[in-house]
Amino acid sequence: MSSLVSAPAVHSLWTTAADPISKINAPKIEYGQLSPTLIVIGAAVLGVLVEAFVPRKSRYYVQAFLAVVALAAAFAAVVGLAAGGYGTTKAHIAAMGAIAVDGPALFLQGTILLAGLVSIFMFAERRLDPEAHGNRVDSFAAQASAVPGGDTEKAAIKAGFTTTEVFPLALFAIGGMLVFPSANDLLTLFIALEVFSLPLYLLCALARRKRLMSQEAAVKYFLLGAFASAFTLFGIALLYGYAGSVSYATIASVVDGSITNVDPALADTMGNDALLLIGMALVGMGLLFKVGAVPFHMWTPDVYQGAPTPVTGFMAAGTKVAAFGALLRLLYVVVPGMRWDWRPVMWAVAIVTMLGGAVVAITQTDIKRLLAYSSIAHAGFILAGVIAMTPDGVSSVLFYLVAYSFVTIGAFAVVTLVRDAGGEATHLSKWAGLGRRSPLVAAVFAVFLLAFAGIPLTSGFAGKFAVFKAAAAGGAGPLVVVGVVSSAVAAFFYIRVIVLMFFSEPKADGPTVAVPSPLTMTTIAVGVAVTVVLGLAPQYFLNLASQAGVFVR
Amino acid sequence: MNPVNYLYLAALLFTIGAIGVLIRRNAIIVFMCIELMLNACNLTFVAFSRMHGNLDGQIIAFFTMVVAAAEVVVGLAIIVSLFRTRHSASVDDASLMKL
Amino acid sequence: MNTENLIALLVAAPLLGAAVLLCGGRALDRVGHLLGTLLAAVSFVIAVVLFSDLVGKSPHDRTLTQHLFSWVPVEGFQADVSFQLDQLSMTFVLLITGVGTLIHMYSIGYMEHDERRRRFFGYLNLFLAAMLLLVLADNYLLLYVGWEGVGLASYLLIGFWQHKPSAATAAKKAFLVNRVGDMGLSIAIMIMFSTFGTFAFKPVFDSVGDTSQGKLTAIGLTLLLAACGKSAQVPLQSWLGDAMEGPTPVSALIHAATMVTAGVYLIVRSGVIFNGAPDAQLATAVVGAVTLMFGAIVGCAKDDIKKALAGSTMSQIGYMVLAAGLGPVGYVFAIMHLVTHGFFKAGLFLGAGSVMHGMNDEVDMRRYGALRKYMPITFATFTLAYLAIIGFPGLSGFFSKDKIIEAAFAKGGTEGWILGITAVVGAAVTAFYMTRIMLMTFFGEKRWVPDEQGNEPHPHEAPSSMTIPMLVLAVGSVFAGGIFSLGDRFLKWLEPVTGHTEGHSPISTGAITGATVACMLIGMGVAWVMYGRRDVPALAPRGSLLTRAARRDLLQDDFNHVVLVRGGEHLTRSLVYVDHTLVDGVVNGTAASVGGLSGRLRKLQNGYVRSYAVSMFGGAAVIIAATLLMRAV
Amino acid sequence: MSFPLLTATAALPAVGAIATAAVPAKQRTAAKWLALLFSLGTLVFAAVIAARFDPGGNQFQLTESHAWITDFGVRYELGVDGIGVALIALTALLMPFVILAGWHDADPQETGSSRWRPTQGFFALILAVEAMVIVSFEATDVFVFYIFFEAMLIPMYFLIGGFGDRAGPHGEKEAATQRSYAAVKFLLYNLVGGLIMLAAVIGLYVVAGNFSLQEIVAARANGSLHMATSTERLLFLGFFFAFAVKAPLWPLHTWLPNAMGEATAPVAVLITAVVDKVGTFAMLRFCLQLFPNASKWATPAILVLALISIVYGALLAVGQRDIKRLVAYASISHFGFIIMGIFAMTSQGQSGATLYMVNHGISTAALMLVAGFLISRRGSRLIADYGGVQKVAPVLAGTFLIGGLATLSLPGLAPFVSEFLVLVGTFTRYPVIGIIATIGIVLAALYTLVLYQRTMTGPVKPSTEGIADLRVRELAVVVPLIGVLIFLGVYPKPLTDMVNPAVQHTLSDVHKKDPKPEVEAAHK
Repeated sequence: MSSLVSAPAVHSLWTTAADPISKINAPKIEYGQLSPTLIVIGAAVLGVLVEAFVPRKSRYYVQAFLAVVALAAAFAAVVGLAAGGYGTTKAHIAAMGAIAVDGPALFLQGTILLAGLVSIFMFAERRLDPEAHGNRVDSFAAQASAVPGGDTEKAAIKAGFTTTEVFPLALFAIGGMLVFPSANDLLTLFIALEVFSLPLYLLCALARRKRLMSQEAAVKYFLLGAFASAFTLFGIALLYGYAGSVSYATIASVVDGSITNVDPALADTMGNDALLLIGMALVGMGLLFKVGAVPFHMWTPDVYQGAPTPVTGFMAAGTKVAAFGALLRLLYVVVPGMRWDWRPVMWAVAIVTMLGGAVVAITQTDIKRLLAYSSIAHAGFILAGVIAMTPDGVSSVLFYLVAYSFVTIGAFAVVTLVRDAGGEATHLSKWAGLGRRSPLVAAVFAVFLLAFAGIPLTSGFAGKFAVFKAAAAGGAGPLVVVGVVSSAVAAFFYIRVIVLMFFSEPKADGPTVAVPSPLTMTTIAVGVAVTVVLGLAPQYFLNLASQAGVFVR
Repeated sequence: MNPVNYLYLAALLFTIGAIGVLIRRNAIIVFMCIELMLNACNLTFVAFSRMHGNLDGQIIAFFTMVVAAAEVVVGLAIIVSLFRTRHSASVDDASLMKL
Repeated sequence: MNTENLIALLVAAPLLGAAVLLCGGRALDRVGHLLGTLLAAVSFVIAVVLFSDLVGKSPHDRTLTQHLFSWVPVEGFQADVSFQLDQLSMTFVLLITGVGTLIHMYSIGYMEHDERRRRFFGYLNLFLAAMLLLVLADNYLLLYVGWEGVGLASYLLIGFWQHKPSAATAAKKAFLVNRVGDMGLSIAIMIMFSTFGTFAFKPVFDSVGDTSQGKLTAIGLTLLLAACGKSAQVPLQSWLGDAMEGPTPVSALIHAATMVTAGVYLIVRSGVIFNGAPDAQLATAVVGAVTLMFGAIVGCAKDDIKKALAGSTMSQIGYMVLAAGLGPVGYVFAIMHLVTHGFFKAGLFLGAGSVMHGMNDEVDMRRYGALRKYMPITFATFTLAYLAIIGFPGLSGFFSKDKIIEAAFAKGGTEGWILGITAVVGAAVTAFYMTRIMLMTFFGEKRWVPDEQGNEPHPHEAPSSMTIPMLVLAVGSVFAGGIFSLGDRFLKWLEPVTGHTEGHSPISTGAITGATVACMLIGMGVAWVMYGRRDVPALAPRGSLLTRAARRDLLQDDFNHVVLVRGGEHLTRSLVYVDHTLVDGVVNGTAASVGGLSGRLRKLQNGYVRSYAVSMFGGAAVIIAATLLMRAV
Repeated sequence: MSFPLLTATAALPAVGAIATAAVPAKQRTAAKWLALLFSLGTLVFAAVIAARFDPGGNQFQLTESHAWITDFGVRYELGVDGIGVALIALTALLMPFVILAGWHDADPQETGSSRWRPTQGFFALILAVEAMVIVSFEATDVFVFYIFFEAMLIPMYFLIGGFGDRAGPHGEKEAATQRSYAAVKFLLYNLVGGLIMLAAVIGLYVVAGNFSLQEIVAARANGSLHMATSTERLLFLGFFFAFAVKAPLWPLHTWLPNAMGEATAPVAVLITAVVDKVGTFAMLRFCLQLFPNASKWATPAILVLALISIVYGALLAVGQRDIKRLVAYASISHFGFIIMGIFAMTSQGQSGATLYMVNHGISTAALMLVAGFLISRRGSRLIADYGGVQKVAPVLAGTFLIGGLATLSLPGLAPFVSEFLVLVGTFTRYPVIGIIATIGIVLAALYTLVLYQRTMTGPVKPSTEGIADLRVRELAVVVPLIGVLIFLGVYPKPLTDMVNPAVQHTLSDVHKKDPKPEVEAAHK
């Protein structure tokens, strides 16, 4: 019976509904501070229009140009905001409490935009595949809808079709990623999650070669992603039930008990810790899925392997940055009050992630899967920094994300270069003796591998040192030891690849190294540059990160 | 009647959906199970919204529907293209990549 | 100019020679040997100059010192390169340079046909330098340098004919056995440093009084070990016999006259320490006694003339060590016997060398015989040296050995009797095996046969460059003893350094001398009966058990081989195995197991979406449960 | 601010490495000469350092200090004490000879694609290693040291795995697998050591808040920085483990024989004579000074391990069939001596250990390089394949013998001084250990002389008949080394005078005094 529901509450429903329209006051949106996101999304929409109206011949150029300009502009906007002090002093919550504009948000947005930019270069690369019927082709299917090997596809290829939709899709994804770490209420969080996930599902399915694997990757990613987001949503629902609101601030204040005037009628839901705990666990799980932490990691290897390599690189970098950003905000803003509940769990997750990723990677035979597992291991290392629960921890994670994302994109960019008749030669055995055949490429890849392994003088070491330092200072000493051990294990398989490239005799039918256009070259060059600079002189970026280390409440 | 019961129902639906995802082979059905889970979430939102006496929950439910719709678009596109190439929508057939 | 500064030159001259000859290259092949001999002679002349200078001084400040430079200064540890020339060193210096020069001369002829003669002389000079360093050092560490230096030289010279595996092995063996001795010396130095904070002779000897007898005994015993190594005393004697692989001049100089006596020098030099450690002294005496019998017995059984002489060297040094072990009573006589022995043993070896020279390097005495007709000078000198060594009254050996035997009895008590009687019996055996050598080599009728190449040896007298040294040494072996004991000259000369106390033997010296001479005559007689009257079989008879044991150095080598060599081989082999399987295996094992784990975990990634979903679902469940539990507990 | 001499000394070879790597594929000889030139230049700089260094002055001199990574509390701090100078000198001295000895080691026998430039790579890597080693000898900031201590592994790894004696016992293919096994083993051992050290380094930061050796030592001295006993011990172990792997100390030694066996002789020299010294050096500089109490706590165990290394290494050397592996095990034995000397905590022991590092470097270089020349002639590492070499190549045999005699530390040659100092230094505090260690002397003689006898003496084997004697280039490598050995054996005073003050500093940091002799000798 409805008697259980208090009368005023019921009445309130009526009143709210019954209020006259005149009383609605227009929401106040700080467009300037949201400009990065708006620019990217806007460009994406434009891109869709371009697909509709621009002739097929020139679409590629228009789209690529549009995307690059949009990302560059957005990045400029981020820099402008940061320079305007929105990262530090003027940090506040915009868009009616939906989106936070603060240090971490801007820092991560900047990172995502740069990573996106260099990835877009890979998307636009058209020199690697041999020309089909006299027109250059990129790494995406001529016509995604066509059956692989079918006549329609042949026709499409003959006609020189290309899936230029990838650019707007990428832009949408980036748009979502930009919102994700700056979302300041759970609804925005969820929307952003979907906005950057859905395009990625599609992008995964668009490989030109090995389309079966590509589609399989897409299906797996999609189903598991949807599954995960369902959990997330349920978690959000429970948190809403717990706090009566989805805004971070409110939930936080309920968590640390600063809101006490609870309607007695709602006593059984409002402030019910069971709801809080379960809700947090579910939301957290959704984010851990995105960062690829054990045991929610199993999509990673398959998707990384099946997706078109440029997409893999983009996704590996972008998703991790965005997801860790969101995770940080959630843990530092919403539930710092209950760290004693989630910290042990996160410890466990971090440990199994580090060890699991490193150990399983040892026996991998496909370079893309290898990198996938290494990304899992790295997720573990970053988690160690997240757990620190200190400003130092935040900044170390931010720094690590920058270092990691550029190394990853660079590594995958190199993977796109090593090709044989069947497209990219991703099987490790094919990489034997690469160092003999083309020392430069092998050397560059070796640099990336060493960075992954965290050898000093590379960005990888600086990052690893930063997070471990933060973890140790935050009282997670044992975690550091585990991290060190798993780094040792991880080192083994990075070294294995180097051995393969340099010390084993080249195979007769080995792959050739394609000479890329300046686009991919730029991507790789940026990767190397960031790796070396962050390795030799990380101070400037550490400063940046530590200035950006404070979340706005 | 006590809105808490709606929560129990929602939880039940959610679990059914999840179980369905785990046991069903056909990609479409798996996908439908996921939709079921989303709807369970909606129900939860609405129930809580009712209990808290504010509208956030109901509005969120609308958002969820939109997202679900978008998901359907993307999902079906992918599943269909997979079906076209394999002539089967069984998620177990799609296991080229493993180990 | 003051003569101290000459001391360094003593060492420098031969060292320069060594450097020039070894680095000089083929250019010097023609003059090398002359240069080497010249430099040896130079340092002899310097020695004489210094000697005359010392004699000029009053007995108690006959000590010259020369400080060259600070060698290894580390806080308390101050090792200097500085020399000290006192009567004891002087005696040695004269012996070394004198005999050394003679043997250089001898080698000119002996090594004439060896294309590597230059290098040979280089090594000889190196040896002289090291040996002089040994006796001139004013601290134990520098002495150690000379000590190992002579070891190196002896290694190089024993293995001079490296193409002969036997030679190479012998050289290695000599070095290794000596290294065991060196362990003793270095430990002794360590104890000294930790006890006295120094290891220079004077301060150590001055502060001996303030330390415990235990420490002194320890030092004494370790020094004894060192001496055993260098001087081929039981149990480290095994290398000397094999060392005869080296060219004969080497055997004469290094393994008879000088290097092998370094042990005696060490003991006498450290007399002060030994005086404070009666147990160490007794040990020394016992070692000496045992060795003198051991060597003598071995000497009786060998048919190889050089090995027989090597055995005799061992036993003679046994006498010296015995004497040194008797303390102040014996030090002087130890040195005196050392010097006389230097003369006659060198003479004997050079004689042997000259014989081999004439006999196509045949060493088996059973292939000799009747050589007195063919090489008269050698015969003459050899005979004189022979008489000297067996202690024929009036010749060098008689005086020195007799004194030692008296001193042995003088030790008193049972020990005195045992040692004394051993010494006397030793004299008899000495007489026996030396006579044996004489008879087998120079008497009877000729037994030599063509060698493998079928060329008949034509025994002939050696060239004058070889005979002259032999003559000189012969003179020495005849008169040295007499001159030394005339008015106890030698005693008075050394006493300030070594100190001396007159021994009082339970029986009259006359009786002892009589007994000794009698034993000697018996020994000669027996030898005459066995080898003089009957003719010697060209092939060695099987012989008694003792004989056969003695031929094999009383099974000492067999013992070494079985226990040390075989045992060592097994040890190393098993260790190599352990290193590979255990130490390495652990690591590789861990790596392998991680790999295996990886392989198994990998299977979880089975490619089925639904199982991935299960892991997510399970994960979520676990996490929720965990979180709730966290709150519960 | 004066001329940054230390940085320059380290930078020169680094620049050289880049320059050498940049030389076009065809100009091999140019690359070689360039590398040689740069190494000689570095030698000059090192000489200047030695000249400018004043033994009487403060502990660290020629210091440089610049902010680097303030967030990590890291300053780019360089400075040398006597020990550092000695080791820098050693490194700079050996490099030209290493390069000269490796002159033809990296000539590609297959003229592959024009982009594959092994020769340039080889010499560039050697110079890179030199640069990093020098920095780690100069660093007074733990983090800076750690970075180069680790980074050093990479070029070393390529040197070991990428270049080797072409003809292994079972042909090129087998040799290649052996090589990469050795390289990986080397890298993993040292990487694991390094990572464990990383944990300790982070721990140190958490405890101390910065990485400056001097500041931490000072802070500990004036009590402003307190370390819990357990913490200090853990950190000490973390550091020591890495150094013990590098040194290497039993039972962490098994990578060394593989590495030295498979690498070319010059690279083997690089490993044992230079790179491994960083380990022992770091024990002396960091373990002892940062964690004095823990060092004292661990001393007994470490001494026992060192003792085992000494005897064990020597025995295994005796058992080897492969010349290079033999030298490797000999080195293990010698590292045992060094570590023993360091932890004996006496001036003799530690000065001896430092001298030992230098002397062992030179003597091993001499022995190993000659061995390398021999191997390059016959193409086999097996002792059994040789015999009677001294007959056909007397000079080679002679130099080999001298190298061997140095290895068994014959008085008059440099190693004797250091070995004896270590023994005495150990004996004065731990008599029993000192005495047992002397067994090492005998065993050293055993393996050296057995090696010499089997390879050089005896009748000439048919397989060795063709062997030519040393060429001019090879003489130019060996003769100077032997000269240094003899000089330092006769007159080590300059070296000891430089090292002693540094050792005194270390000892005072550890609060240890030499045990007094029980009898004050008369002359004092």
